[in-house]
This record gives sequence, structure tokens and C-alpha cells, in this order.
Amino acid sequence: MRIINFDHMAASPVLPEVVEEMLPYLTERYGNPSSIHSVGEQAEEAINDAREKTAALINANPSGVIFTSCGTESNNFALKGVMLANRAQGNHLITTGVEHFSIMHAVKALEKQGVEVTRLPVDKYGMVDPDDVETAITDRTVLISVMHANNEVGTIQPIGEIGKVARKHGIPFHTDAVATAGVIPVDVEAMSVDLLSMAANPFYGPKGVGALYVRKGVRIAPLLDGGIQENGLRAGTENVMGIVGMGKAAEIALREMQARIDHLMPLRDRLIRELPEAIEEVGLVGHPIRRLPGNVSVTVKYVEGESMLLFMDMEGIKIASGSACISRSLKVSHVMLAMGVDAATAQGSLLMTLGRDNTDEDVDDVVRVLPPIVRKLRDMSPLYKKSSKVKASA
Amino acid sequence: MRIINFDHMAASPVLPEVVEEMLPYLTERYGNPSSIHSVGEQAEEAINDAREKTAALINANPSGVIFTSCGTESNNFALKGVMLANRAQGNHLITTGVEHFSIMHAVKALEKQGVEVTRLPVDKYGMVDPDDVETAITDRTVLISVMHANNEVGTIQPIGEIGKVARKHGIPFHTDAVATAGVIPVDVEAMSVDLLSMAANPFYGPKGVGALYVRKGVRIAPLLDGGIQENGLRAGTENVMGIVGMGKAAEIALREMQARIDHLMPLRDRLIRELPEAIEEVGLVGHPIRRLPGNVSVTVKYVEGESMLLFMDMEGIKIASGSACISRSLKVSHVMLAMGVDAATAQGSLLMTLGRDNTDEDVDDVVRVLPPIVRKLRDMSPLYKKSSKVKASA
Amino acid sequence: MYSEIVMEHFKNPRNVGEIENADGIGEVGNPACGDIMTFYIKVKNNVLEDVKFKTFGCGAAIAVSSMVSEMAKGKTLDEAMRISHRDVITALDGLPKKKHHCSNLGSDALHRAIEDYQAKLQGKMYEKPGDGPEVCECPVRDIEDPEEAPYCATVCERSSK
Amino acid sequence: MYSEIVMEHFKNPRNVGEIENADGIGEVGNPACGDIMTFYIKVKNNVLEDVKFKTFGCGAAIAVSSMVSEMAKGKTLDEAMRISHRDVITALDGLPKKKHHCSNLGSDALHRAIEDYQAKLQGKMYEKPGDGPEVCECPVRDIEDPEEAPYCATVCERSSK
Ligand SMILES: Cc1ncc(COP(=O)(O)O)c(C=O)c1O
Ligand SMILES: Cc1ncc(COP(=O)(O)O)c(C=O)c1O
Repeated sequence: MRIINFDHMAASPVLPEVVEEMLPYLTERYGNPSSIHSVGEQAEEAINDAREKTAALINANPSGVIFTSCGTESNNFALKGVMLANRAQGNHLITTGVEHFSIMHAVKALEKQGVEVTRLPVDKYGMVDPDDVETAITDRTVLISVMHANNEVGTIQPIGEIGKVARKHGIPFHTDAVATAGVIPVDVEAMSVDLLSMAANPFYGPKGVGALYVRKGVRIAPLLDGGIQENGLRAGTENVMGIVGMGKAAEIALREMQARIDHLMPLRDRLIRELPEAIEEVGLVGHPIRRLPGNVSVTVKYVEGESMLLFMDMEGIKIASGSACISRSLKVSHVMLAMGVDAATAQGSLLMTLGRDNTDEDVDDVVRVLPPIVRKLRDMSPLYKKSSKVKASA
Repeated sequence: MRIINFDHMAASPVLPEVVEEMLPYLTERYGNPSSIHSVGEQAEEAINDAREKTAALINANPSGVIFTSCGTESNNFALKGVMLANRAQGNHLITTGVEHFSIMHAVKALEKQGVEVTRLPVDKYGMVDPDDVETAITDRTVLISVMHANNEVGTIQPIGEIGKVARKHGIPFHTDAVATAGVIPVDVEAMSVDLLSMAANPFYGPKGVGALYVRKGVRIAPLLDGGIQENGLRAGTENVMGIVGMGKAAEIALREMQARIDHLMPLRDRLIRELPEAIEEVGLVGHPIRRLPGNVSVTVKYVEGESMLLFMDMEGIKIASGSACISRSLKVSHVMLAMGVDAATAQGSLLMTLGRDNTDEDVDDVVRVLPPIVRKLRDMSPLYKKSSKVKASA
Repeated sequence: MYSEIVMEHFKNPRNVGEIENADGIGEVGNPACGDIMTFYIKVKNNVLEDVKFKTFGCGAAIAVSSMVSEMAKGKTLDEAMRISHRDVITALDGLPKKKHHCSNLGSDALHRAIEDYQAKLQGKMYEKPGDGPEVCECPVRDIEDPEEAPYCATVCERSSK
Repeated sequence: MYSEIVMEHFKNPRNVGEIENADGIGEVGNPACGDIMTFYIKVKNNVLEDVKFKTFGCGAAIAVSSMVSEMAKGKTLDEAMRISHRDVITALDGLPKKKHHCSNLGSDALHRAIEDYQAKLQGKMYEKPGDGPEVCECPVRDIEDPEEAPYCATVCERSSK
């Protein structure tokens, strides 16, 4: 069966050139960068090379790039590290209601330890208002954290403007750019960002490797204490192979970014246009324009996401959903709720994240396969007939 | 040039069978275990399979095994997680003066946050006395952490006896088994261990992947908050490929362990016997018998470790040292200092960690190559002539 | 994730639909939790002559509904009232733990339909009990001891019982 | 890690040894820090006729000693006194940052030897200054702001100056 991956945010295959670059570090180049002898030096050089390439992708100084084991670690490190290191300065953190779990739950953990938190609201598109950021600032504020783009609904935040507000008040500004770094242009200078989380897989690097950028001068405590790897800020034997892969993937992403965007946007826009044409009561979630190039997030009323997803899976089409049944936490996506989508509608969430391997044919297939699935499920749904707006389909 | 790796503790090449098992997860099996569709399920099954194999290596229940990104993360997670989750119960932690940096500095970080710490002394072999553990226990003690074997000096602690003490008092007991798991028998039941840190590379798995075992019933808070990966205790997209490699390496390690030990001990014992015969004033560091099978840790008086190491490197022999010049912290090994080795002698530390690829020929080479290097450096050393005990060599 | 039997029932659910002028109707669940099931029954001589359902929910919810409808058909009301959550899980060859609670409401919906029928027989309106947990949430993250809540569904079950 | 020049001097250090009846002797460092260097000089007409050294230490310490001995030989005492840490690093084509302090004591040892000679000339014992940092430690871990101490050697340098 032809497999269509419309779930790139969860997992993208690693690029062949990246695999090739990684392989030697699994076998003959097995050195530990901390070793002083030549086998170790080889590994250290490889890591520093990857650091430069990763830094270039976000226009950062390489010495500020700290490799981590995933986007989640970068986010936890940023939030916990900055709050811990700045306790003397203050105890207030500003964030939003639409962050990824790895921010949301790290913030909850901090809250339990006494950190004061302001969670900014968003509009119906999931956008934060930079004015709200400014209003929330107190003289105890030591960190502002707003994600660059939302992985579930695709909305791109006005990070540059928020960065300016933070800079004006001299408060460190963190952005979770896991969904954007390597995908759309990210520039820590232009965006006035002081800390930035990223991961390799969204731009076709390996899973289980990420980075945190920390601007020179920002006070931060390590999350992993131990040896003096990563400049003393992230201890532990490095996943050398993974880091090498991240570097190579960053290099390619920088080069191919515009071409990738130009390929994705028409596919995305076809789906956004054609799905509501093919199926009644399909709603777009997230911003229609300020949106990740490969993100199609919709709700299909009167049906639940997992059941659609399973039928699609049987047809070889891999997608995701923000429904409660799918989340391991059995909760409807907090992002959609924060945007004002009602819980029942959010259950019908379908999330498609497109990638470089997708084609117009894939879009054709999805637009062809999904409607009969929805019809079948709606015929089975007690909510469907209850709705007066819709006449039952054959 | 023939390369002799006598630095296996820093880096061991990954076994070919392990590499083979890992490769598909870099390419076609690129799924994210959190995805609900078939591509994701494949990855989830692979991780659970690895979990069973890893658990078998330490005779643990698989559901207690949480994958991490390295031994350092496991150690930080264990210490910070247990102290945080048990604040209501108490605030006292018992550890030793010879732990790995990733314990030592995590403990320091906790201390700064108000945790009370007792650091147990060791004898001249680096051994902890289980009676000292018992004496240190107070009604505020919520965690005891003693490493299984020391990576620098090879000494194996009486973990089973310490475990009994901990169990008797009902206090969670953590051991850092990064240097032992997969190397010598480790059994969380026989040793009464409640939490155990391990890493894959010491048993020829990939670098940058580890695990923490947490016994059912132990209260622990996550270090990485976020999604509900690893049973909600370690968020973040998994390094699937690395975890698969750890599982495979664990399976092989369990099967080959005795053969590996039988191969290593004679090589180790030859070095321990022959180096002092070939070079004056070479002292063994660590316990002569209760010792890791591949660990040879010695001090060579009047010379400094890095200079020996560099000359050895030129001859293709890769070793390590606990000298101040080599440590990135520019401090002499705290382990040797805790054992009562004086700082000047400790500067002459040479640490050889042997592995399955080493042969009698390698031992011959080292015993042949090292003496002229030491002679050259001693002739250059202002400490050498000062010593009355030794007559200058030609 | 799902057993073959679950997938079979999910793909080809039995007895989907409504019964016009049903003798009893039972409904459980709420959309925030993810699953809503409505059961319709036709009773003759104290036996379930026909059973139909409509379900909004995940794969498990649909399979559970289908299985319950099959198990119930032809049974006496007493027998049908004794169909338990556990029986359904066994008949389905197991369900993922996290689906145990929220999606395994099929037998509850059936029982309500029977109770509805019995209430009508006695000429009074059946008083519908509370509608299951309002929010079926997973508090793993809010509990410091993972052993208290290693799986969401366990907690779900506990908090709703 | 090391430049080619450093490795060359490390492998083949120039002027190793002692000078019997040296005109001046200078020593710096301590073993806890890792490096000890002793310089011996022979002076004629205010010029360093011969310079020898003995060094206990890492590769950098040995290369630095060798380089300093070469740079100093044939120089007047004034010229030799002006050889700085920086000059040595430049001549060696760079040193890793963490080696800047602890291992770059060669010129200090030379200067002490010269001062020793000058003190003897004036018929008085040369008063040896303090012996560098007692513990050459890296407090990265104890500082919350990594920018205050990103590299051990930086701290080392600062704390000892
Ligand atoms: C005893 C011990 N604990 C912890 C660690 C840290 O493990 P990792 O380097 O995987 O973070 C090591 C590393 O060698 C070790 O030997
Ligand atoms: C916006 C965002 N932040 C953080 C993460 C977490 O990254 P990781 O899964 O690498 O831990 C993700 C993962 O998809 C994400 O989309």
C-alpha cells in the first residue's frame, strides 16, 4: 500500500545525506568529545562543526548553541534554568495558554515551586497580542516565553514585536521554535530572541536531538549538572551521531528552505480549500495566513478524531488529531480550547502536517478518501442527527 | 598505525549487530511512538522491546525502566526527582565523596536549594562502609545514593549491604550503575536497589542514551516535564534509534557478560602486575580485588598525566587520566583525593579501561611503550631529582 | 494498539442505527470526554428482541458499542443487566488500558435503556443518572507519585467510580 | 587541541636540564594546580648566555617552557624581562584557552630566575613571591551565570590576577 505521511510534525524521515553523515559516528568515529586523545578530538570537532551549522540556521553565535536530547529538554532547560538562576531578581514568568506540553507542564512544575505565572490569552486564531505581553510585565518578571508557531494549529506568533517589548523592558525572551526552526526563517537577532528551543526532526534530522540557544549574558542554571560538556551548561556524554545529523540537516534546511516552503504552501492551501468543499461543516483551525507552510488543522463536526484517523490509517494515510481520545492525557487540545473552539467540535480535530515528500497526488487521495469515512461515521453519530443545521446524508 | 583503545569508559565502538538493529530506525522506520497510526506503533513496539531487554539486564520489571539521554540525565533525574517529590517527607540526602560529576554536581545544585547532604568518606581503596550509611540516616533522610562501581578507580561498592540498610530503614536507595550495568552482574532485587542509573555505551550500545530504573512505589517527579512519553515520567520525542540500540546491546551483554569478564580480568591483572615491574614508583589506585574487570588505574610519580597521555596517543594508544590538566575543571580527581592520594601523586594518574577488542598484544605494547615515555618525562621533571627515594635514571 | 476483534467491530460495526418507537433509550458520555453512546432497545417477553446504537467516539467506543449490541440481543433483561465492563473487554480480547473507562460505556448505555424501559412500564419517567465524569482528565502530571497514576485511564476510572 | 608548534616543542623540548652553579634559578607553580617549572640561567655581560629548565606538567607546560627558553637565550636581561604570556602564546601559534593560565608560567619562571640573579648580585636573598594560585579551580558549576565564567581558564586567570 502507498503510504502517505501527513504527520511530519510527529516524525519525518531523516534525509539520506544526513544519514550518510551520521553513520561513521556510529562505527569508526566512536570517540567521546571529552577525551583528550585524537579519537576524542575527532568527535569534538564534529560537534563544533554541527554547532556552527545549527547556529547559522537561526543566525546565532555558535558559542550560544547548546545541544540537548530533544525540544522538550530545551524548553525545560530554558524555563527552569532561567527561573532558578534569577531567583534573586524575581519570580514572575509570562507565557501563553497555547504552548506545547513541554512548556505548559514545565510551567506547572515551576508554579508548584512558587513561581508566579501569567498565561496570556489568544484570539480565535491563536494569536497573542504584544500589548498584552507589555501589560503583564511587572518588576518581578524575569522571563517571557512565547512559542514561535503552534504545532497543532499552525499559527505563527508576532515574535519580533514581542521580542521588542521584552528587549525594551530588559527581560530575557524565550521562544519555543521547535515547529519553525529549519522550517521557516528564524533569526534570533531580527526577532530579539534571547533563548530559543529547537529540535532536529522537524527539518529532517534525527529524532532525540535538539538545541537551546542562549544569548551571551543571559543567566541560566543547568538542568543536567555534571561534567563540563557544552560549556558546563549541559552535562552528559553527547549523542555525537545525533548532533552530527542535526548539523547536517540544518545546513541543508538553510539552503533548501525557500524551495520547501514554495512546495508546501500550494499543497496546504489546496487542502484548506478542498476539504470544506468535499465535506460539510469542516472548519479551519488557526490563522488563515500567518500559518506554518505545511500545517492543515481542521475540525470535522459530529465525528471524533481517532476514528477518522484509524480509517485513514487503513488507507495508508498517516495523520494526527488533537482529540481527547488520541492525546494520552485524554483531554481535548488545550490549544483549541484556548482559542474558543468548543470541546465537542475539538473532538473532531484532524491535524495534517505536510512535508517535502508530499505531492499533489497525496492531496488528491486525502480529498477522495476522507469524505466517505466522515459519512460513515456521521451516520453512526448520535450528535449528527441532533443537529438541526444538517440534513442526514444518504 | 595500530590503534589501541584503552579508554573504553569514555567511548566504546558500537557492536556491529547493534548498528544493524539501529539502522532501520534511522530511515524507513522513522515513526514517532506517540503517533496512533501504524508508523508510530512500529516505533512504540520497538521501544517496548528495548525496554524488556534493558530490564532483563538488571533483573528489573520492564515497567520501571525509563529511557533517558545519558547516564548524567538518569542521575540528575533520580536525585532531583526524588528530592522534589519527597519534600514533605524530608530534606536529607546521603551520598559519598567519590561519586561521578553527574551526582556530585547535581547534589551541589540541590544543596544550594536547601537540601541537607551527608557525604560519606571512603577508605584508601575508595570503599564506603555500610555502617557509616546507617549512622548517617536521620528521620529526615529521603534518599541514599551510592555508586555501584567507580569509573575512575574501579572499586566496586558493597551495594547489596548498603541496600539492606536502606531497605531496613525504608529509605529509597539509588545507585549509579553506569560503570557496571552490562559489565558485571547487576540485579536490582539481589542488591535491594530502588533506583538505578545506566547508560548504553559502556556495554557497546550507542552514546547519548541511558535509562533510569524506578521501583514501583518510589515517589519521583519528572526532570523533563511535557508529554506523556515514558509513562509520564520523561517527556520528549524519543531517540528511537538509540533506544533500540541500547536494547540490543543489553541483550548481547547479558549473554556474553561472563565471557567478557573472563577475557578482561587476565589482561587487567597483567597490566597491574607488569607496569610496576617495568616502571619504578607506579602505584595501583583502587581496590586490588573488588574492581571492575577492565579497570587499570595507576599513578606514576613525578610526571603529569596529560603529557604521558599525549605521548601514548602518538603511539596509537588511547588512555585517560584523572590529572588536573586533563579534567576540564582543572582540578585533580576528587575521587583520588577522597581516597587520600596526595594531589601531586594524583597528577600522575593514568586510567586504562579495557574492552572486548583488547588483546594480550595490546598489553605487551603498553608495557613496552610506556616506560621510555615515563623516563623521558621524569628526566624533565623538577620533582624527580628532588625525591631522595629515587636515583636518577640514565 | 487494538486487538483484531476490536478492529473488526470498528470496521464493521453491527446494529448501527436507531429504533423507531424504541421501548427504551439509554445515553451515556459527553463530548468533552470524547465518547457519547445512545442505545435503543425493543423488548418482547422480557427479551431484547432488537438492540441498536449510535456512537460518537474513538475506535474503542465504536467497537464496544457494536460488541455490547451483539451480546445483548436475544438475552433476557436480567441477563443483559449483568453484562459488565469486564465482560465486554474480555469479549473484545482486551482494550488498551487508557480506553477502559471513557470508551467502555456501552454496557452502561444498554443498562440505561433497559432501566428506561422498566421505568416506562411502571408509568413513570426514568430518572437519568449523572452523565459520567464531566471531564475525563489525566492527572499524571499533577501527582508526584507516578505509581498513584501511572496510566490516565486508571485515574479516570478511579475518579469516576 | 594543540597547534603544530606546541606539539613540536612538546615532542622535542629544547634546553631541558639544569645548569650547575646557575647564576639564577626561578620556580613557579605547584603540583595541585598541575604544573611546576624551574628555570636556570647563566648570565654574561647582562645577556642570557644559557637557559635551561625542568618542568612537571602537561603538554602545554612543557612546550611553553621550551619556547620561553629559546626566546630568552641570547637576549639581554631587560629584553627577557619583557617576554610576556601573550608573546609566548603568539610564538606557539596559540594555546587552548584553559591552558592560558596554569600552563603558561614559563615566562614567570624565567623572570624569577632573572630576579634571583639580580638579587644575588646585590648580595641579598631574592624574596620569592607567592606561588601562583594554590588551587587552580574551575568554578563554572558554582556560578549561575555562565557568561561570568564560560571557560575554566578565564576564571583561573581572573582569580589569580
Ligand atoms: C559512574 C558514572 N556515572 C555517570 C556517568 C555519566 O554518564 P554519561 O556520560 O552517559 O552522561 C559516567 C560516565 O562515564 C560514569 O562513569
Ligand atoms: C512547538 C513544539 N515544542 C516542543 C516540542 C517538543 O519537542 P520534542 O518532541 O523534540 O521533545 C514539539 C514537538 O513536536 C513542538 O511541536
